[in-house]
Amino acid sequence: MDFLLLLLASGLVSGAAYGLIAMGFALIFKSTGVVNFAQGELVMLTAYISFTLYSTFDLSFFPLMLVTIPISMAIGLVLERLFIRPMLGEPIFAIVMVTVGLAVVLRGITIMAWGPDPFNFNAGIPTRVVTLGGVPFYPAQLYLIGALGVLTAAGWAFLRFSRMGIAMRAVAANETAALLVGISVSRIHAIAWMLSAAIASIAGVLFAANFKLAPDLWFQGLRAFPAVILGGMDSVIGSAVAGLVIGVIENLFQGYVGQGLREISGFIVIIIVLMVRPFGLFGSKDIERV
Amino acid sequence: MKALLELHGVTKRFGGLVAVNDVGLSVEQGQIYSLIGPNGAGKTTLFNLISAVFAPTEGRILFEGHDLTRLPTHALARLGIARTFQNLAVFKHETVVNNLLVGMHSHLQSGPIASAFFWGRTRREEIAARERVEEIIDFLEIEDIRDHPVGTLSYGQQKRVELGRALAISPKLLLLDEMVSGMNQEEREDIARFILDLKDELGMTVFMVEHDMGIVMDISDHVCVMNYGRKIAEGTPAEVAANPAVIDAYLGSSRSAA
Amino acid sequence: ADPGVSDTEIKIGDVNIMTGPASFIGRAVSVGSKIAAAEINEAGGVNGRKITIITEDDGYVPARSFQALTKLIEVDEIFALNGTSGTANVLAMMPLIEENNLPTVVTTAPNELVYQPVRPSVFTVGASYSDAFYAQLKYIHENTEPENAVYGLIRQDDDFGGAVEAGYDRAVKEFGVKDGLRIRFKKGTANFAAEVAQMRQAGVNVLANGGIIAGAANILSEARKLSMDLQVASVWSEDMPPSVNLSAPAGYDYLVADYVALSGPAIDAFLEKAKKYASDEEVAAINRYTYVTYVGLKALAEAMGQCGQDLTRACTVEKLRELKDFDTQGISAPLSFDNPEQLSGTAVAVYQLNAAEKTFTALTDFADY
Amino acid sequence: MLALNNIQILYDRAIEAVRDVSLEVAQGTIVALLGSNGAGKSTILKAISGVLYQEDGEIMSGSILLDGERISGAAPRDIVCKGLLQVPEGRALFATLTVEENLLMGGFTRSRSEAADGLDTVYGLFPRIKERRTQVAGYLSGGEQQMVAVGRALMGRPRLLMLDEPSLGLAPQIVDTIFEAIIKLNAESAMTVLLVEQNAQLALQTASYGYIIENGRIVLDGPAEKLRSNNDVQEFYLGFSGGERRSMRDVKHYKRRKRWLS
Amino acid sequence: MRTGHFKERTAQLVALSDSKVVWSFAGLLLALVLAAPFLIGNYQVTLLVSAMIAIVGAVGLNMLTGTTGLISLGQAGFLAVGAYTNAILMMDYGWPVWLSMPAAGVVSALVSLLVGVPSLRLKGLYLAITTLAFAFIINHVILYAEWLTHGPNGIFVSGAKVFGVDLQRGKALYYMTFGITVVVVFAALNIQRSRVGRAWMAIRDHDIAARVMGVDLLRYKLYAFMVSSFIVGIAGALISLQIRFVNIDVFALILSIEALAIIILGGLGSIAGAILGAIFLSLLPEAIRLFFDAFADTNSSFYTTYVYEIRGITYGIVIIAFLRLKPEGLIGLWRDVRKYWSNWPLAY
Ligand SMILES: Nc1ncnc2c1ncn2[C@@H]1O[C@H](COP(=O)(O)OP(=O)(O)OP(=O)(O)O)[C@@H](O)[C@H]1O
Ligand SMILES: Nc1ncnc2c1ncn2[C@@H]1O[C@H](COP(=O)(O)OP(=O)(O)OP(=O)(O)O)[C@@H](O)[C@H]1O
Ligand SMILES: CC(C)C[C@H](N)C(=O)O
Ligand SMILES: [Mg+2]
Ligand SMILES: [Mg+2]
Repeated sequence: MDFLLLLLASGLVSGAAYGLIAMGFALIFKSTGVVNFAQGELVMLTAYISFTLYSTFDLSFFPLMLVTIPISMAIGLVLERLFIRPMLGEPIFAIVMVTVGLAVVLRGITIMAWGPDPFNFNAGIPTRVVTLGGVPFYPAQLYLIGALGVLTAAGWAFLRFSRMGIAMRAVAANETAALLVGISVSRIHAIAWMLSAAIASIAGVLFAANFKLAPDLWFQGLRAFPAVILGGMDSVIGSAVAGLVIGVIENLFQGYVGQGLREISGFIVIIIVLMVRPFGLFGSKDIERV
Repeated sequence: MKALLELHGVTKRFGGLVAVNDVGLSVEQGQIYSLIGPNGAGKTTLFNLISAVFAPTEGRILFEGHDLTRLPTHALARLGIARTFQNLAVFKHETVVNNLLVGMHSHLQSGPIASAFFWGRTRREEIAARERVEEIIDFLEIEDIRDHPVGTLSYGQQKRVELGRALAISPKLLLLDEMVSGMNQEEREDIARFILDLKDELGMTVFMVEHDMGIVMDISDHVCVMNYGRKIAEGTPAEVAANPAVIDAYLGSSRSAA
Repeated sequence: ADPGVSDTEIKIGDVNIMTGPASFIGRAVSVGSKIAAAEINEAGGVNGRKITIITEDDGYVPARSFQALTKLIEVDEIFALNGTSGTANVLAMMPLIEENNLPTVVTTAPNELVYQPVRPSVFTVGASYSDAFYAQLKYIHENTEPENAVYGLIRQDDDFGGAVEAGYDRAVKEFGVKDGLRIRFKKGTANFAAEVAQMRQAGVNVLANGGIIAGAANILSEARKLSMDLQVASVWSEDMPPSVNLSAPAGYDYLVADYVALSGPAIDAFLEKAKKYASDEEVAAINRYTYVTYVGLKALAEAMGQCGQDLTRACTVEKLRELKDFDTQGISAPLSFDNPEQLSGTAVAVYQLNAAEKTFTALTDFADY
Repeated sequence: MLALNNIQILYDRAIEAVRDVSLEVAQGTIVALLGSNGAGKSTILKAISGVLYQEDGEIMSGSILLDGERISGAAPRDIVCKGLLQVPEGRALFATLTVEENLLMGGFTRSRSEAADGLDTVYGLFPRIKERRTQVAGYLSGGEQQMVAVGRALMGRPRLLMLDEPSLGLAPQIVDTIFEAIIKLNAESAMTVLLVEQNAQLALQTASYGYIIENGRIVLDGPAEKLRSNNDVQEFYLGFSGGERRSMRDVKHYKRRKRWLS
Repeated sequence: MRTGHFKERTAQLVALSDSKVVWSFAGLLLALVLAAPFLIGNYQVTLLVSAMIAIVGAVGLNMLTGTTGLISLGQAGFLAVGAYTNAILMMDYGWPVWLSMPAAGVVSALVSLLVGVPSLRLKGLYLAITTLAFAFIINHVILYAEWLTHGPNGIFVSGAKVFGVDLQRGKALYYMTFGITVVVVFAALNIQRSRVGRAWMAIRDHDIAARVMGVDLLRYKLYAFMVSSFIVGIAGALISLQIRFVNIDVFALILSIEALAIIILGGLGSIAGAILGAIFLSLLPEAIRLFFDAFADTNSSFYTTYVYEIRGITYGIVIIAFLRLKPEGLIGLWRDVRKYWSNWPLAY
């Protein structure tokens, strides 16, 4: 198997992980204007919950997700109700800060509930190596790429065509105006959090299946943040594509240049892209009409 | 009279849309010059070109003989060009006083280090600036809201702050974009009086975009009409009001007399 | 007398990682201190004085380690320090330790940076990471080296990784083997696909795996995906049960070196004792760091005991420096601090994992390298 | 239909914007609310729509009734569902959405087919924005935005429409169009209208009843004709002196004191 | 309202405060802080030093993020640059501390241009990401440029002496930090009330309008980066002096988020807010510890197992609860208190 192909393939895998996590971020940002600093923690928490479900009921992947996703959505809803909704109408920075506090709490709770020891969690996905076009993959890696593809398509269609999707963008654009046309802003927020939690759980489970389940999983949230920005803060598709781009670039850099330049390479590419396109690859320009 | 501001063949495209199309005009020193035209005619865009917020796609803009098209936006304040914005562009978290003081920016000198010490010249110039700002506040009769964050003021109050901020530049040319929209008759009359005072007492040149035909017809020396990016007519208020093309495109028959 | 000593009590401080992902170390450490203290106190204490352990969390952040030790010294008035957090954390506490001549037994960061230059009151239990790697590579070189051996190193880009590389460097130079590739990665990296592909590209078949816990496991799992045939050497964090659970599925019977016993009568006896003094939850947290810390506190108590009634820091430091062949009942090789580096327990054994059974067998006895 | 009883409104629990205001809008009528800058007009409309909390405003006392039902304190969405819509001051469009998406959102509480009908009506009313329908709303000219804002509210099929300065920034012709549309909707579908407007001339021609508010209090109210003939109204809101429209060139540099005697 | 307070000269209008009460309170506070080391224990003094360093850092960040509206996730990077510059100059080049500290600020300011220049066109979170990238890159440079930074090994910092007084310990450290804090705070207040500060606020609130008013956007954004990083660099130098050891782990990324937390919790854009926020967040863990020591049942096994995590969670909960009560931050609380006093006994 070709070295380059191998790097590309593994780049897509790590990129898909970035992309999935970033999509969850972007969804909340797009509809509420809030950067959710607890997104990584949400990914971690839902993955742990799925792990418990898995070890209790011994499910295979799809049934497992069938249970995990609704539970995750419920968690998203509860978090929104408990922490975000009371802040409705407050300055956006205050809400962002609440998510920072929330992150601290979720991290603590995860360690209290599951302990600091990492776990092996294959999420009911077979572990036999399969070969595609001469490149070996673990099935979980293919699931990761597949999930990104499916969610990207679904997310795009939802935001573009469904009324709820447009309403989400409307809320982000102007909250007061949204209220005035009868959009229930709190409901939109709740939906955003639920969907984002659902995506987070898919991202979390698949990440854990590929890279183990440990209480430092939350840090992947911060790692995926660049993808959100590179894609363009308000573009859900953008984060998916950007995730892949960053993943591939990082792996190529590591493969051919090496010396710990993995992260740095991603960031350097982002800075260069932003110098040319200050609103990311797919983001829309801020509208400034005077 | 000599021309203070001259536009030659100015054009601005946004993608496929030609917002301003080959416009030429000349505003003379000490004039009250009005620009009218239907919504979307390109009036605000023209202002944006004159104040160097956008660069024109084609054409030249001359102010006292300087070519403005190559200057950065911030250089214009020093040349003496000030403007207000149609859709309010105030510094909303700051007080009225601070908003006006920002208008004084190009008249002050202190850099970061001098500011940090706030001694000597910095202190003196700050005091002088503050005195000037208090005068403007008096002039616009906004004493009572002096220390309010501008974002909490009503629409009309914010418009006044914008006017005050533009005046703080002590401009030679003042561009007013729909200054009186959102004001009632009494307030419009106040503004009309301000504008006349600025012209008569300070010799300021005022270039305004308005939809309020009352004020346009009453106080302008010269009126220019745009439609679909092009200039379609100009002349004295009376000439323009009688022009059939203008009545058709803009005024509507019921108002031609107003 | 010095701070921290009363007629009935000696206060011993412990700054540790009690929160966050690395808290499995801190928890294990604090159980070790607790068991040792309970055992000593039950046997009448140190010349009649009971030992009290005061633990502070630093969350693995050096700035907080400094704050925590300040508090232990100024508010709690501890007499000595046992356990301690990661390398950078100990270093951040070092100025305070030296200034107070605080007798300190470092048990969780046996890093050259800690014992060199020598700080008079600091005593380190353990072989260095560097020696541990050297021991394993030497074992491989002498016993199981594949034909056309190409050595490769993958390590974190921090102080710990630096120590690992030192051992690797010494080994490849000394054996004159082919040094295929050295790779550094950032702490917290999860995906090692590119790195492992590079290893493969370089033809590496003896891998010094400087990843820890999930990282190490992910490296092995990638290697298995590429069907690489590898001899693997790893750090002692890889002999703890959670690490083994993560790594074993990749099927590599990797080596670890450790300066404590992993099984056998000494460990059985220790676990028996643990059940007596610690709660179930605490017993569950036990791992090799527990053993080391236990041993460390016993050694400290021994030195304090030798000072008799007039217990001072100076005396304790003096006695620690003289400590020789202190018996640890088989948990580690006997401890001696009477060397220039004040470093003990340098004798390591090499173990091999049976990935299918998840058990270790000792390949060598404790030996110095 | 709509009644405000002794409303007092505070911002930040400190700034009193509206004091003791009562007003009534009868079913099927057009009522105008006039007043100078900062008088509290927009504040009242925001209070009615239930969005004051967004700006830290609060109704301290009094009540707002719609069809006899108390709506002060209700969620904005429920108020909209009752058929009460507002064209807010300063347009407040969804800047990143296209013109058509903006309009569709106006029909958010309506069924899809109603929304589609609404689109036709609005485009019929304002052909100018039909040309721009796939354009992002934020880039429209000020007047175009105002058309979208009015159109968006109409999409919700209001029973009671509140307009906060609809003529703001519109060319005279368009102002006429909008006011004709309002009158038509009022006449044909009995849409009730509460109109805040600076163009008093137009407002008092359109409305049947008017309120004048200054410094947060209602200072004068009455049928539109009666207001039109009030001296103070003529002087300060209509720009007449002695029955003649006066030119702004001749505005005196001193001002007559308002007395508000009627 | 406080009445009877008419200004006679414009000079009074531009003064920091013209109220005798405010100045007397400030004086009293100053005296109290000056006397503190003689009234409280060494550990508490250490905490106060940390709090003051946090104040310096927060005031610096506030200029960039609060005043100019340029969100920065690079605080950890700038602190690291300041700390390392100070450490390297003192230990490897033998500079005296009174030279190495300002140099730390200057180097930080210069390095900030590396982020500032490529970010000039960026806004909001797009800028945040380049600053985050900067923090990552600094981290990388520190680890890999071993010839300069000693790589992962870190640097011990000692021997900061002026006239034979060791500035790194006890009261000397306290008073030096205090002096620097006071200077920084006053400089920040002065900048805020003059031309440069107003230009920054104008950029934050409406950059096009700011340009039309004559503000050179690029220049003032770079000023903001440089002045802010200068101050943050000094804070970094102070950290290196207090801990006496610098290492990359001292400047973990999470520090950037904590720094943002300080200024948001304090009240974005306000210097007093930054000060209050810094004090609040740096003393909160200690307050929580004292609370648990006093009230928790230390014998329950649940408590003994989870005490540390529980403290961490409490920290998060206090932040959330506080924001819920006072979304405008501590400065909002402060204004409420003032309003209450000046309006008392009337409600409004
Ligand atoms: N930045 C921009 N990008 C794209 N299109 C623009 C932009 N600015 C203006 N336009 C378009 O250019 C045309 C002219 O707009 P402009 O704002 O100049 O009109 P106007 O004459 O000021 O109208 P109004 O009287 O309604 O304010 C409009 O159709 C508008 O949609
Ligand atoms: N968000 C706010 N916070 C504090 N005060 C406010 C706020 N909004 C409005 N105010 C104050 O309330 C008063 C009434 O404002 P409002 O916007 O209702 O006036 P308006 O009658 O609509 O004026 P305009 O004709 O200028 O739009 C003003 O004095 C204003 O300063
Ligand atoms: C996690 C451990 C293997 C790292 C070690 N305790 C150190 O910091 O030196
Ligand atoms: Mg316009
Ligand atoms: Mg209003």
